[in-house]
Amino acid sequence: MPDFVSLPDAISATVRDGHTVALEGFTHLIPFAAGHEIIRQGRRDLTLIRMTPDLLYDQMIGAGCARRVVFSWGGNPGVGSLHRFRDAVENGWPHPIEIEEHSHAAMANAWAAGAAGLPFAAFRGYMGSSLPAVNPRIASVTCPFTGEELAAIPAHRPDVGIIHAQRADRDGNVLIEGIVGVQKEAALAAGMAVVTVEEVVDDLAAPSMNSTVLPGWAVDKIVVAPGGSWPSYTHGYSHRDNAYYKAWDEIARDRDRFLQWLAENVMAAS
Amino acid sequence: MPDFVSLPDAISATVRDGHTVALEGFTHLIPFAAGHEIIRQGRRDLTLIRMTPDLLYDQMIGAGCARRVVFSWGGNPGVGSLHRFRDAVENGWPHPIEIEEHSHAAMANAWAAGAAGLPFAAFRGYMGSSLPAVNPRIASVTCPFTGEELAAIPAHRPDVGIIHAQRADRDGNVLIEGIVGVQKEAALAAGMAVVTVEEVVDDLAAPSMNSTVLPGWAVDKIVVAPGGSWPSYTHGYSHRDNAYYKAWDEIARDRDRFLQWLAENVMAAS
Amino acid sequence: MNDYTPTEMMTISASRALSNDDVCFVGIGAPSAACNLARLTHAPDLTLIYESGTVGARPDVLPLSIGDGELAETSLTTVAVPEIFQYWLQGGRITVGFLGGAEMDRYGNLNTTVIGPYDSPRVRLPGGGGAPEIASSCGRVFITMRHSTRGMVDKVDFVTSLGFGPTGAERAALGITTRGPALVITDLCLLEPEPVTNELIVTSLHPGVDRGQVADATGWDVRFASDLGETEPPTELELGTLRDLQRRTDEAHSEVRRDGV
Amino acid sequence: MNDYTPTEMMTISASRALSNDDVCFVGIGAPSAACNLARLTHAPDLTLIYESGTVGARPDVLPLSIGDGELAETSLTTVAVPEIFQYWLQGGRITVGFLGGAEMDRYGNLNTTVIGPYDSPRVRLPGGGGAPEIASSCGRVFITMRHSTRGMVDKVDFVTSLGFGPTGAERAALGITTRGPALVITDLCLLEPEPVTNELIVTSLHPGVDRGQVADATGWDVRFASDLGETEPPTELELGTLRDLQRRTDEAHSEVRRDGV
Repeated sequence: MPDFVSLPDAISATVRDGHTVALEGFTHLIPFAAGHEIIRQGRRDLTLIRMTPDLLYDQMIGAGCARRVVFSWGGNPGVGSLHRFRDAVENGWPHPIEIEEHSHAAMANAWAAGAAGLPFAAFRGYMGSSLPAVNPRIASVTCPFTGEELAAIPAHRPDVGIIHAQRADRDGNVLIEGIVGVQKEAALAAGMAVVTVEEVVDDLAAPSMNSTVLPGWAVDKIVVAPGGSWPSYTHGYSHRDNAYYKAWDEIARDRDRFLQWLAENVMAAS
Repeated sequence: MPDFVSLPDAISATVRDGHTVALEGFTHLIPFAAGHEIIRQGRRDLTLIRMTPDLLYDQMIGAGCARRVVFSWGGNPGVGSLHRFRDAVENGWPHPIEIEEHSHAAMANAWAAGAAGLPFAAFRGYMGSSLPAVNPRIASVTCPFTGEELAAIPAHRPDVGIIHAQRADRDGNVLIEGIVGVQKEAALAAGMAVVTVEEVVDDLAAPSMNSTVLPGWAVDKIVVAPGGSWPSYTHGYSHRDNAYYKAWDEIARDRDRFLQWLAENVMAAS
Repeated sequence: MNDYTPTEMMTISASRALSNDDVCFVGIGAPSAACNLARLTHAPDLTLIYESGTVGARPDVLPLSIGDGELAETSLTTVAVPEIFQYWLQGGRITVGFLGGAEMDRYGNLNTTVIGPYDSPRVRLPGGGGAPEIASSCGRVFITMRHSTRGMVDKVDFVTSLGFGPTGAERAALGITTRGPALVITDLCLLEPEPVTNELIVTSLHPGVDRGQVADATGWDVRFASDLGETEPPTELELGTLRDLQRRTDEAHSEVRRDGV
Repeated sequence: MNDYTPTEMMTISASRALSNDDVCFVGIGAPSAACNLARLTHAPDLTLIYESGTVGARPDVLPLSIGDGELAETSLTTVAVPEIFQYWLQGGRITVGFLGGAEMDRYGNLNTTVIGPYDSPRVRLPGGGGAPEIASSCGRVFITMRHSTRGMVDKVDFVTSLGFGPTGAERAALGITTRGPALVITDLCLLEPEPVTNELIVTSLHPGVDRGQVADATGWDVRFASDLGETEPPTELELGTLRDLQRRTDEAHSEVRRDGV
């Protein structure tokens, strides 16, 4: 059974400088509150894994948490660039970062392989793309039956996997609904799984026998963090704050404006 | 959109002598009615894939449909042997059959690989087992990153995949609930997918956004066959007929008694 | 009816290329508008799959991201992201994939990764996302791009997703059996691959556009089909439906909704 | 209390080996009874996973098959079978796997495949099912078997699932880091691997059983631990709970239920 703890306690007990950390959530259920807590605790030199870095990693990169980013699509969905991410890659501000760049298919397969305890994932991908030439962690394997050459990438096995979900019951079982993304995989592939939830309930009230449920014994920390996915959303609890996503473009374009935003909205919050 | 047809028409349009055919269903949702129709139509030389051959393949093997059986556990669950299967393997009655024997993990991975359009599946398995020595379709691949050697088997890609499900809507979308087994994989891995259902409804009434639904455009034939999984069961519609499973042991032990059962219960039925 | 924008013409042209039986892997922006316009006009049964896992989405407004709640709510089912890429895209079940890019060359190779050298880029673009495998696994690829010399270039700085390859021959040489870029839809014209060479040539000019405009906006010496056609202008139904969709979308996205926060 | 059968003693001994924190991969028959007995007595939070995909099953009666509806209805969730083998078993999340077999040797290697040569077997057994990977992926393996020279053999005809290997050293040589057969529970006694050699030796005799009985029923020259113990007889709670469970099970399975057929 997981520990039910506060957000500061969950992060301080699990995330260390130099760790590989994944805060997943595919547009839906992005654990913003947990990411902001990592910023507040001043973590450094993190390897950050996420398919779509999104605003959350833009903020964490801008705040100086990241040494390396493993990703497949680094934009502000429907809006444009991630300016802090670009500033780090293009200009090394606030410090240079390494990137390990994949495709979505590769990342999704790496998550599934990580959850499955495999060292690598094989898939039909990257054909004719320049990405294998710039990413040494893209290799190949040959099918022993057909001779077909397939792409291979290492499984994701972060030290800590952090996700947001609808709710947990008192045994720490977690329900994930709607766009489930790679959340289950990120939790299972990680050494420690931290889940922030909208609420803790007596009865999980899963709508189906086949609902996506993480058993409590597969989770390390549960944090009650209502609205913890904002400005992303939690299906059944909140809507995506599209205006925030659009407004972010202006805030993130300018270093000073970003730093002011960070001070007022992350560091001064709790 | 799939064709809505009768069971005889669905089978005669898809299953040919010499085909590789999978009738899947993990204890739950075993498509007995469809298998009996294959027996009635007198199909021969089939390669039959199923994780757990169960009574259905015992009946099809005894009736002479099978040339080869690909499987991982050939027993009568909770009861004992599959006597027709054993008689074919041990004594070549009604004719000798080939077997290709795997573990459950291998079969499940081969189904997932087939659904994913991959030529093979890699997994950590068969360690120290004698099975690779007797099955040439068990090979190995080496992880390009860690050097670990993993087991590899060919993906399942049957000509025809047949499953039973709760219901379809009028567009041919199919709902599968409860123990979903490898049904979705078997349908997606197959060249042609045939689904027998308890009923066709106006509204699929899936209990969750994330319910297991096969889109109509991924299905070739839909057959209304209420009770089509009996003596297996259909969650929400029928219960497993455990007494039938127990009674089968006596029927299948004796060739004459089996032939009489076949004549009366399969050939004379429709 | 001539009161429409080049972008509207582009979206409407793209929508026309989709048929009722297509299963379409949809990106954000122009492709999403085109796919939903097709669904709301001539292809009501068109299946839309978003890489977020939503299968058979029928959104009433266009999503801002590929993972908006609207998509899950209106879908036949929503599956995990590994499944979308394994069973549905790699499984070969998608007939049309829509792509775009910051740069495209005459063989439909697309760059969405970097402008300049990879290790010290002048512009760091978002990256590949689903594109590298959409490019090889979908039956056909449709590309939508604004027509400019900045985007339509002689040589892409980086091949994020393969078209026909740097010389037009590499796709076949890699053993890829899907067709690749079958149609490029810009705000000026349509381009299609020339048989044998696979070079994209202009096959239809949008109304009011002339060859010179297209040539000026293309970074290579673009060629025109011998039977060059003119794109049908938008019908009243197409334009009305698209504008209704955009209006509903703008209204929905301008609301600040923080329920439960 | 001495009115109990050897099978009851075996099931109860197996149940005692499970703790509240275990996550147990359950087969049918004796393991299922033992696991559910543990859950109903000293280990209420014991997690049962059946290979049919049911995670956290809490059946009121014992299933006849590993895919009975009772399991899905009482489970925390039911996942697809590929996921059970990929994420849960291979993912290393199972602490205890229960196995049995037609034959077992002194190193816990199990045969559930064939008696006689593979290509022309005297007896064709059901085969491996989940066992080959349960044997290597679970933290520990518990084996339940009826004690007889037919089953406890000097050499198995076929290694379906690995114990410690033919000489006791092969498990480690293969680089397998899970413990393997940690306990064998028969109707006569308990056996555990001897340190270093990994040979299964008798560590506890069930009440009323003597060394001679065990030696006579074992197909190899079985050895006994220097600190050989005696198994605690069943408590009233254990025996009562097990018999209630069996009675409910027998009643449920004797009903012919054909609703909806």
